Amino acid sequence: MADPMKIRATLQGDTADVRILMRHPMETGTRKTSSGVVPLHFIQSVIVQHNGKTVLDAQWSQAISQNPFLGVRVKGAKSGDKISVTWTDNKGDKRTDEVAVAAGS
Amino acid sequence: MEKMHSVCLAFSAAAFLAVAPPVMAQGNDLSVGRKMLVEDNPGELWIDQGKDLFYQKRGPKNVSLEQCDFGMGPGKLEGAAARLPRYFADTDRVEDLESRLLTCMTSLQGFERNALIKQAIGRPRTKGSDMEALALFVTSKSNGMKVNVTLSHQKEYDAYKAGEYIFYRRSGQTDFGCVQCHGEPDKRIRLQDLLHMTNKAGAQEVASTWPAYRGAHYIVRTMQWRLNDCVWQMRLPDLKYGTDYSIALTTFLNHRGNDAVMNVPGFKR
Amino acid sequence: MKLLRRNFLKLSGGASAMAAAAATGLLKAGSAWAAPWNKSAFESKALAEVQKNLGVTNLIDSKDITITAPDIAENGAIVPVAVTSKIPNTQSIAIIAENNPFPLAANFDIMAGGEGYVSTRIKMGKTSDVRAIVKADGKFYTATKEVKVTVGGCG
Amino acid sequence: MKKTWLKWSVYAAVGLIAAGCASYPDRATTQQLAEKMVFDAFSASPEHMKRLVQDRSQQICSKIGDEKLTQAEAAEVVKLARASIKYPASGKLVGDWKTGDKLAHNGAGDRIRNGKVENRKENGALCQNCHALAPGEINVGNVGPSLTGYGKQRGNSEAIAKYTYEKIYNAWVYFPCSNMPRLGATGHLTPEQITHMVAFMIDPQSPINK
Repeated sequence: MADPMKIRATLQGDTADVRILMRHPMETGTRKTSSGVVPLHFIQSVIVQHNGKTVLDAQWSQAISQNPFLGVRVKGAKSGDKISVTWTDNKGDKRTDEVAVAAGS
Repeated sequence: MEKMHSVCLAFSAAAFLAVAPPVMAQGNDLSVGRKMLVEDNPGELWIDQGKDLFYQKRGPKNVSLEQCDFGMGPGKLEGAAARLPRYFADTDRVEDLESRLLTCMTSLQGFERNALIKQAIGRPRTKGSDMEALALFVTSKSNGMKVNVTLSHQKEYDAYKAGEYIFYRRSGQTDFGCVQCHGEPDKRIRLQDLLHMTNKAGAQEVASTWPAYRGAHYIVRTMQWRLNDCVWQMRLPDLKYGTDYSIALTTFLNHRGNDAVMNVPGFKR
Repeated sequence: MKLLRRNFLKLSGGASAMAAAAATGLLKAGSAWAAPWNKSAFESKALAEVQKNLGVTNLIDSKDITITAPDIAENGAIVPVAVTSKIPNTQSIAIIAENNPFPLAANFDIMAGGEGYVSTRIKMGKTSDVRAIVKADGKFYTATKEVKVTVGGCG
Repeated sequence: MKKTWLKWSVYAAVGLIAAGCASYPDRATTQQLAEKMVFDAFSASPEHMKRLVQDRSQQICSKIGDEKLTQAEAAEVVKLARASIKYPASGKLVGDWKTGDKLAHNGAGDRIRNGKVENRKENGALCQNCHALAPGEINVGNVGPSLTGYGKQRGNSEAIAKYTYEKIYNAWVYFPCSNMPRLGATGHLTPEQITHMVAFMIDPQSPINK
């Protein structure tokens, strides 16, 4: 069971500044431990949606750091808009989390 | 909520920097990278992990940690970590955050102390230990508040002075005490900055940024781990978990770090 | 732990593992269809090959692309990289660590409503140019920034 | 009557200590308390526990805060340092700079984890941790002074070789209580290893003199 993401979406003017932290091992498939090589295991796809409409479709390799961070900006956003994020890894595990855009400061 | 708000403030400043003209992006050596990492700290993922552990009924006695007294009364977490270490009458001892968690996990929840200690320092690239997540959750409840380690009980004075003594005590084949690496400003071991702990600002950084996400281990680490790793480099033997030695050093440093604003998790390369 | 530190940067993947990975790339994500994972581009071992597999034809140097990253990375396992493209109609941003065994780290397709900006963290095995390739109105633009990678820790 | 009065005054005194009169302990009390903490804090074999025992010089050099070394103490440290120095059996103080270069960049050796000493053929010389070395080298510390151009500035005479050897073997001969570990005197490095360090420092071919 994948862990929840931590997503923050803050309004700056009419742009939502979206910052996403995910928990994932992002294994390169070469790391050796006492029990052998840890298999390749990484997030391949991240989709960011604004009120249900895809604004970013990302493809990743195993070179993205463990416990990944993604920062994006969404134009034409309002306070209370929904930002949802879905990642899918090479083993088919996936996770979706959603937040409302918070008013800027 | 309070924490979220202050974090959001920090974020808007950060966003400005990220789109600043290219001049900002050059001649930056290490600082730009450090700033970017601190702003979006994967260690935050551990706060909820610790929160779940804190409120779960666990251990042989099947109770949560809600009745644990961190010095402000049972269950009162706001600002409690910012005042640690302090004297606790029930154990008649000065305790830091981790030794206090050990106390509660044994006395309230019925865990076996040695078993807890064995697992207290998590393996890199895992979810880390329960202790690490709990320590971060409890400390996060002091975010935005000022470090305020007071000396009023005799044992607190004793711990402070013993910590100071240990800070300067040299031994072993490297002839190192703490002060050999942490007694001057702007020093580095290789590329890693060494905090100037005999200076107020340096002590404040120690007192306000642990537990921290340790980038090279991909997990959250606590002050006890930091001390363990220091004595390992100093070529001293294995430091036991939650001893008076660690508590004394932490009392010395945190008291000198008073008035720093708590901001955890920190980010350490 | 020593072992960990030394091995995790040797980015590679068995061909079969990569094939399995590619097969799942078409999975439906949320309510949206993710673009197929670009296996050939991610498996490319040199910049020219990456470009070919991304469909890059003519590459134009651009001052409208800003790469924000440290001059020196303390920890090659977590190198923060942000790319800002001021080029109108930016459609995609690729981040490439040229000296990595598999240089292409990520490719971001930006749809209408997304800004020409992405920020993430990548693993770098050694000192390298980090290159951004931006696709806008069907043309390809690029910029680079060198990031020096040192081994961290005290031995 | 008298008895009651006495009793009350004792209570009052105890109360004062408990409530109002807590204060910093004196030096001797602190030392006793802290030394006990040190020896209670580590789990180790008797052999490894010896690493916590201070020698005379370490005791003198553990000045707290702004306390200054007295002249007599400095003289004692220098005298002990002088007496500690052993020279290599061969009598040759300048070894191989290439071996020295490797050692200078080796920060490992003799660390203890879970009761086990790390398994290394030899200890590293730790130089890179604290000193700038070859020109342009980035991943170097600055706790100690830069060694870039060390031999270029001083030459490679026999006198310089001897000074350099002694400085590495036991820096406290020249700088009592400095931060520099007494690498030879504490047994961290062997005399032969130190000859390679000397070569690394003063050989014109060494990268630090380029």
